[in-house]
Amino acid sequence: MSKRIQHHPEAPADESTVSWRSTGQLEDSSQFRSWLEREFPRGAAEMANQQEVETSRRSFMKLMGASSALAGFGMTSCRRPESYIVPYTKSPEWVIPGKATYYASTMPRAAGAVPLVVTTFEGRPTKLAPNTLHPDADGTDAFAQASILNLYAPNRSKTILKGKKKAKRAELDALIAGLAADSSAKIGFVFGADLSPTRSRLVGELGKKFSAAKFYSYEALQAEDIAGDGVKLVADFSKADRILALDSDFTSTDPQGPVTPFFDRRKPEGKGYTKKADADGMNRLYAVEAAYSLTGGMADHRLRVAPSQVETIARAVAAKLKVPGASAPKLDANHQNWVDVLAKDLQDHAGRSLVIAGSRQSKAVRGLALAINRTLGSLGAGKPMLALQSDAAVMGCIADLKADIEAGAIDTLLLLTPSNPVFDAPADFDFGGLLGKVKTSIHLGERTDATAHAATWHIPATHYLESWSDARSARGTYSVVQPMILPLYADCVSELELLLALLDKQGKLLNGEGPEGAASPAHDAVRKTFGGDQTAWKKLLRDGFQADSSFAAATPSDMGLPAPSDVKAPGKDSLEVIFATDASILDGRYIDNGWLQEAPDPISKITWDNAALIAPKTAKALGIYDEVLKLETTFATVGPDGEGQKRTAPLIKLTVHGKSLVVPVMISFGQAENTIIIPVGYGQGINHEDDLGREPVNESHVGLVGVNRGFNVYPLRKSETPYFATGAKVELTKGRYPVALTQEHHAMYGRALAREVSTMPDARKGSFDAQLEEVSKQGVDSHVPPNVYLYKPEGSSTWDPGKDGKAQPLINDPLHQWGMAIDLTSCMGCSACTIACQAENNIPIVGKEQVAMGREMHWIRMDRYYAAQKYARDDHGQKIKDKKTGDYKKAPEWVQDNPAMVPQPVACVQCESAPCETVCPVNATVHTEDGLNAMAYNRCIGTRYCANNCPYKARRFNFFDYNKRNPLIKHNLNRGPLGKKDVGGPDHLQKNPNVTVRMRGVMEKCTYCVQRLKDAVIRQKRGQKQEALVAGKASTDMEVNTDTLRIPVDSVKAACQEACPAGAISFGNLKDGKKSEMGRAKELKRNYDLLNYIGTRPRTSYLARVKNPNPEMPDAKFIGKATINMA
Amino acid sequence: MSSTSETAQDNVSDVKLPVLKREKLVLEGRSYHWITERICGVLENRQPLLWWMLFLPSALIAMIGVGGGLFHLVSTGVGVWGNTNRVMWGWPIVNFVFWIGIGHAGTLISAILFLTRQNWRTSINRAAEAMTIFAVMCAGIFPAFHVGRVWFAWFLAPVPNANAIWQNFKSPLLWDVFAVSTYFTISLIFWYLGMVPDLATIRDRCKNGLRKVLYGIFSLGWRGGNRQWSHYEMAYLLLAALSTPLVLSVHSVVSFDFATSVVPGWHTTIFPPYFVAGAIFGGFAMVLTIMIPARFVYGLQDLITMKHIDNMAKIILLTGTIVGYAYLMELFVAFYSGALYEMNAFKFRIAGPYWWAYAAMMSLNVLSPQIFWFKKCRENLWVVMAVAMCVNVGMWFERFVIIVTTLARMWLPGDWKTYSPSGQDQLLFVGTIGMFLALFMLFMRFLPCINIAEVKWTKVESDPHYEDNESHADDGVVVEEAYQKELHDTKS
Amino acid sequence: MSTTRKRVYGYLAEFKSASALFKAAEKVRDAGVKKWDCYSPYPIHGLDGAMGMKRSILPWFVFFGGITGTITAFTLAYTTQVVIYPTIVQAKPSNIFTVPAFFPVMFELTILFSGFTVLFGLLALIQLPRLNHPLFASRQFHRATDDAFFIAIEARDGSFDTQATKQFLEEIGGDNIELVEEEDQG
Amino acid sequence: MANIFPRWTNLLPLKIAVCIGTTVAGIALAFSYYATPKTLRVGYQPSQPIPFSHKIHVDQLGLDCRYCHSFVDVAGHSNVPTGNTCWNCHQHVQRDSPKLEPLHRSMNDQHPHYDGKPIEWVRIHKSPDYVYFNHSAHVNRGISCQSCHGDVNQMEVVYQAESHSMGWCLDCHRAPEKHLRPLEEVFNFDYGDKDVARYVAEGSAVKTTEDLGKKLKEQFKVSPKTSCATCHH
Repeated sequence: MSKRIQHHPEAPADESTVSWRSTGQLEDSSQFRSWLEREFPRGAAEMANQQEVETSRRSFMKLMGASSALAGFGMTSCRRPESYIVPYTKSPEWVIPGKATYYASTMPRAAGAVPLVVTTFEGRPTKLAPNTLHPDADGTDAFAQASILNLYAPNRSKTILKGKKKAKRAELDALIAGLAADSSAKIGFVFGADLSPTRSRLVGELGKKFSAAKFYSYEALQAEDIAGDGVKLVADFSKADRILALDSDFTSTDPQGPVTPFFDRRKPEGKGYTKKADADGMNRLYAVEAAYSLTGGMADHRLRVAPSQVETIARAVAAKLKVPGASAPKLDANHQNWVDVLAKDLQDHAGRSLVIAGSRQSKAVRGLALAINRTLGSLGAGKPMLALQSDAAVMGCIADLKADIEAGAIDTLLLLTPSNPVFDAPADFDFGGLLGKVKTSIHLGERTDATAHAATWHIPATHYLESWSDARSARGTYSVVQPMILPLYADCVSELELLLALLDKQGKLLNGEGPEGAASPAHDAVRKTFGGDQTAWKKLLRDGFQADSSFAAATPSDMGLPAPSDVKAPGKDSLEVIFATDASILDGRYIDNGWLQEAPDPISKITWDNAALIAPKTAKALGIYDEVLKLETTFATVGPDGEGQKRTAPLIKLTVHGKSLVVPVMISFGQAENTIIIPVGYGQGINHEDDLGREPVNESHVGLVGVNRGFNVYPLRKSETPYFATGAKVELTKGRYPVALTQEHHAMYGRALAREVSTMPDARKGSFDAQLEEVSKQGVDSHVPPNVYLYKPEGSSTWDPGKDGKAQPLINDPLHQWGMAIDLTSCMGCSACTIACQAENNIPIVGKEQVAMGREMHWIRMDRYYAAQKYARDDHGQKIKDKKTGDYKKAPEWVQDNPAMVPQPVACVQCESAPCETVCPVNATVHTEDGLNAMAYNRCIGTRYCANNCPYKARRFNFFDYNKRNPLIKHNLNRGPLGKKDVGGPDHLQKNPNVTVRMRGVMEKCTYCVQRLKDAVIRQKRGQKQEALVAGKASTDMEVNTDTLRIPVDSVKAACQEACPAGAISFGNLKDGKKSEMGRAKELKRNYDLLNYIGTRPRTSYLARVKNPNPEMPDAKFIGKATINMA
Repeated sequence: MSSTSETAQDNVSDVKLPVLKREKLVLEGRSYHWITERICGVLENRQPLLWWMLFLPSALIAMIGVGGGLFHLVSTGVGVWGNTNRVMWGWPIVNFVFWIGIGHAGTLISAILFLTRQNWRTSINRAAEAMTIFAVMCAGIFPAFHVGRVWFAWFLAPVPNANAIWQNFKSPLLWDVFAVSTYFTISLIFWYLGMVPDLATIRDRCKNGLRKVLYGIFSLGWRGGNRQWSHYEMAYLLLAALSTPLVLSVHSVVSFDFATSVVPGWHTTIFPPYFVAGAIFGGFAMVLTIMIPARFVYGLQDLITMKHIDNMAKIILLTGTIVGYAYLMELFVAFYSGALYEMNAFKFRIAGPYWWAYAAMMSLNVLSPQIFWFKKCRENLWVVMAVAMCVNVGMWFERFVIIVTTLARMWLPGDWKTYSPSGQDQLLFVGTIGMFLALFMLFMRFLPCINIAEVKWTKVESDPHYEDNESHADDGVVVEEAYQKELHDTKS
Repeated sequence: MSTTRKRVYGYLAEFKSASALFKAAEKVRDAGVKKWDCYSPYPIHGLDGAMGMKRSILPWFVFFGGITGTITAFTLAYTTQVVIYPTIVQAKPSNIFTVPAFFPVMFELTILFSGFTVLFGLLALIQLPRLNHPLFASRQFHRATDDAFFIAIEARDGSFDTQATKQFLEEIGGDNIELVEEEDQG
Repeated sequence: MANIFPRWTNLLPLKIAVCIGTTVAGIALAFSYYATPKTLRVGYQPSQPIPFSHKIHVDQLGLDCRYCHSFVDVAGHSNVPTGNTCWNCHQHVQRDSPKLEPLHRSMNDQHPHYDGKPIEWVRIHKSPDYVYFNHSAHVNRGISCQSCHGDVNQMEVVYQAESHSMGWCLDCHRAPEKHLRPLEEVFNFDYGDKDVARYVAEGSAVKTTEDLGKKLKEQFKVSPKTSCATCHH
């Protein structure tokens, strides 16, 4: 666990502790005021005036521990306006003004809860980090990082609605009391797919109390269980040497178990870079998929097939491995070859090889995968695939719900699922209509989405950071969800509170805080579920989880192999469509989350929208483009869709199952021919400002972030095959749709930027070791002379001699010299770092138009390159010249069409010899003594010269006042002072108080989370005094040495590093040398500096990506070659 | 010294040396008074309708474009322009370099031609200097308002402050601040000092009280005594001597903004001379663009003669060829460097997303002036005017190519993104053109557009020994005079 | 204007051309007159010699002005960059080796200071601005900025004599000889 | 022709130049004196809702700074005492003093005007939002409260004693020895040369606080930074 959370209070949360209490600025709404009053019944901070509540970064201080509010410009002093310091009246325990407190909590999720450490300032949660103590600790992906923004979302549901109209609390109380009183009520509950032991317990009690109660579980993108009731199949990647992913994006959108061990096994030097580089320790990933996923990008061998053909491949593998009952299908020679080699590799590593089927794949495929694992002996405890018995209550599915409603078995339906069934249930369920058949439907949710509108009642739900609950992580570890803050809005109710109200004799609904400051009833319920003594409970609250509480092993039921379903391969006139989980908004539930919307899709790089993706050749065949679009053009010309703000995508009319949808289409490389992939969840609400001028519809379902975003794909889905459709037709329409991409060019253009090597010997470059040796000499670096510095970085011995008479280094802090290494071997390009950075550093969102222009503010730009192998090579690795035509012989088409995907996160690399610094006329960006390229926002006048001179283009300019002017209102930014101001909104409560909120006209960029570094260094300095106190000596007798002042090795983490589920980022003090993970990483041969050629001497270096191909595979000699032949 | 003094020496030493044919700079043997009348007439007579037709719209455009544009910019943010995180400098800096380039011909004509005794400068130097001043004013708007927080632009001035922080003297941009402001100041002094005797001439012709007072104040009480002329001539010489390296330095420093960076396509040693040549090139084109119409409107054909135009056309040809050489040399250096980034930068310039800008630059700047190899073309004012316009546009494209195409395709393909200007960009540029024209119109209206005193001085009879040599009339002069007259007659 | 007295400023004589002026000037110089001047619409080269004037000392002023500029710039840059607040910028040291980076500013300030010295030095040497001058009261002097050449011999000159000077001017070829009087406001 | 300008105008340009020169110089001088934090901030002494006297509490009663500003050595922020800190004593001591009326309103629920609202102290020392100042980093390394806040122990009413401008910060960051003290003396407002002897061996050359500061600078390895990110991030 990181050092940052070492200051856990010993007993952070007593039942009635007030340490999560917080205040914040107030949004000028009555709900917010009432929250404030409840939070501070005998008022602590009184909010005086809105002016000071603007986004000033330390406004929290002004409001709390020593809060001040600008009370008008009273002339009591003619020198400056008077401002006030307003302390608490009664100081809450554990709150030290200006100091962060860290709590363990958990984010409940269907695929397993995410253990978290929450940073709070005066009780105001601002940042989430993974709880690394947790056995299922897995980093935090973009969704987890961004979920904190949901808490402060301006359009969060705040009031109880009855029939879409605001209702009084008393009416709701009466409704609940009525329900609770009638134990024969025909009542149905629809839960999400996440697991909560307390909820399971309450469900049992509810079943007892309400004899006619029925329980269902629903999430839009949910896999059916195949291994028996409550039996979960969880992968343990630490045990897997060979992995076959059958259309499974297990590293990001389709989690199948903690994924960090997978990435640890990707590193040839092992986790923490402790060993010598060795290919044997690496796992090998085979992926079979239609369109590129992040997992496919990580794969050593990737086979492009249409989704319907995945089953055929799986069956072929099963047959080859002699899985009982499996018969070999007919495959073309190429595929058969691929399968044969693969099967042999799996067989060779039997017991250590793992087959994973995507949860969106059919039962048949998943059954096949299970059978293969069983045959390989990979199933069971200590094996790569675990079967675990969860304690989830058995519940019905949505089809059962439909049947029950139609049978009249349900009068009252409680919709507690985080999904939005009216919007996202398969079209043939007609869930909206179904809901109309129920007398009373009660929706509990954080958003007033389609379901909230369709239900007779809507209750605003608390965020998980506001409520008591518990959850199970991927392998079932019991984890506690504790509130960091009272609900921001008085009417918010948590799921457990609602269930408890129904169980209450009087049906009394208690939410937020109990009477006289008692804890919420949900707390008592969780406490009861947990049992145990007070010590164990306190330990649970401190650690966030209970050790050794994971699920017991189970035996999955053997359902046998299903009969082969023979689906024909798709063709030009019958395309296959994949309805995919969206990397930004999941199933649509995050549509109102600005950070996620602005984070580019990791594959297509589109922001704020969804688009259909299609392979270049298919696109030509369908007449969408006149030619096959090239990955790389000779002159880097603008493509047919335009570039930047002029970029538009052609609109196609996609017809599936007799329904059609007009949707923009974009080229995606490495996609199977005749397939279309469309992310779901968009198009929830359209208003009159839509780019296409679509009819306004469901405007009120979404907020400013979510309105006019993308195209709704859900109506095309059918319940039988909710994730795929075959026989789709495409027609090109005349229209075009503006799309905002963060990256327009996808090839490296002969520049060895994101470098790759292969564990397999290369014909030209030699063995794995030889290739590693050559990493820093790839590309232009192979023949540049060494850099000669006119100015010696170590200074001059004549003019700056040290005591020893030798030249002193310019960057001269003897204690700390910060550095970072980014390992491309494990980086998959998921954008979690980008969002973690956004949360930590108060980075604003800028809206679609600004992103399209190229003004996004993300400090970490996730570049994603495709590298296609164009030419065939002979045994010496040389291109083969055709004697007749004089052209070089091309690689086979199936190799050319399946390029490698290499991500490369680029933020400021803190060049020691930084070109940006010298050009700043006002000294606003200079180097610090500890090796950071500092950026003084308040000195910056905005000449933007630094950004021009930055080779990495890592600098971002505040072209507008993005923090104060809402960029999402059309044209608002251009209206300047006349535009709508966006200050004092609840989202500003999320701001990190230790980072300046930048105004317009200044440059900003990554500084390695300098606020964290300073905090760590200052905290370390305090130790001096503590030592003196402990020793009982006079401070003047104490010796202060390097160890006193240097922070412990690897004790401070940058936000991006902390979040990274892949452990791709290591950061630390170069002075720690090999003791630090970063120091070890920098020692590796595959460590190289990006654009070393310019001589900037960056502090962030990259570790080349190592691919581990199977030499017997037909494409093996094209793997890991993204940059190796560049010169 | 004028040609006549040379012939005088020939006469004295009694050696017959071949005498270069020199044309008279003032045709038709116009008298001193005629010169005074004609030049002062420009500002004393009622302005022709054309003046109003040019001035009013220009002033309006300037007010909307510069006034309105800047108001919106400052109140709202630099985002109203098209600049992006990829192309941080777009049109504004293109326009800045464009205008500052134009601002070079004035001082160059004045200073360098003065030092090299090119007496033909006298009839164009005043207008060219005015052009310099106005162009630098237009240019200054861009970098000044280009900064994100213009209200903190004073951070650029090295004044002691409570923050105890200073500027970065290693920044080319700071050099630029010093260079451009020095250039503006010195050009203003040069222009004004040169105008003092002429202002006195106008003062002495004024009837109207207020005009007389104003011209009286600005002419500082100039009397034209030789004890003044003597110091004045020395001062003018000194200023010319100071301005010459200054002129070369300013555009060199502007080019340092690019050349000292690490950007491929910018980081080249050829930039300073290439920029200076380009500036002279563009500057002369702008002088021609303005003087050719002015000469017709105000009947100054005898003062701004075909000889002047011919000379300027030749300079355009020369500098255009130098610039063309620089373009080709850039390509060669990029190719010869073997550096991928460098080669790609130029490859993408030529045929990449902005190939049209490169094509425009090449054809307008390099090819179009080649027509001046032909004397016929140098003599045809329509052709000269057309080429001058081409060069004006071409030089704008040159800056566009250097700045925009480079930034849109820099080091990492992942950040490549093209740029397009916003309406505000275009408005402000048009506004500065309006401002430039409006200021120039005001200059024509209120200030002597030709250096009266110096033009008088170029007349052969202005030489104190003229009468001594009357017997030795220079044949060449006569022949040329006849030729010029013939030429003039056929044209008009 | 009752209090106004008239005082003689001197004689103003017109000459028909630059050559005539030049020759006349030589004669005036040879006559040993000290307080006099030639007026012409443009600078006449060689007239300095004809009038017996020395070369202008303005260049010396400018030299020292320029040196001041150089020193100012160097001091400003060096003290702020090296002495007061050295910063680490692109791994460049802050010491004497930084000085090449100061050259552009040193050059510009040299020129700027020189330019100001030229302007103010010139004004000092020719004693302008002086808006009122007795010669402006002359009825013909306004032509001096147009097309006429004058010599004025001042009354302050020791050799001045109302008759003799006028005669002398006539002898050397002056026309339109005029006695210029200055209004002496008491 | 006649002179259009009267004779007195001949000296006018000179006079104008002198006037303008003097005015500009005067404005510059005035600006550089008055428009600086040294003048604008130092001496700011607003009246507080309760006329709290540091002189009485610190100088006469001998309260430690940390009794009220309890987190100053723990957190970046130096907290102002909460209402109950005052009330701890003043519910017993001087309970009926009319000066304590605001405290009663805030803390005493028996009081007729009790409203439970916090006392609004007028802020005196304010650093801009973009400045990150950490109290604990200073007091734990031997910089006294006194160095930045002046002789608070002598203040009946607190005022700003130092300019708190960036230049002022830098002065100390460049030469910390003038302010460095043994950690035991950080909260001692009477610290002076007389105290030095306690911390050095007898006969040592270290006599003054500055000598001791120099010694401590070496010993504590104090090397304050002057690069931007030290205070601005």
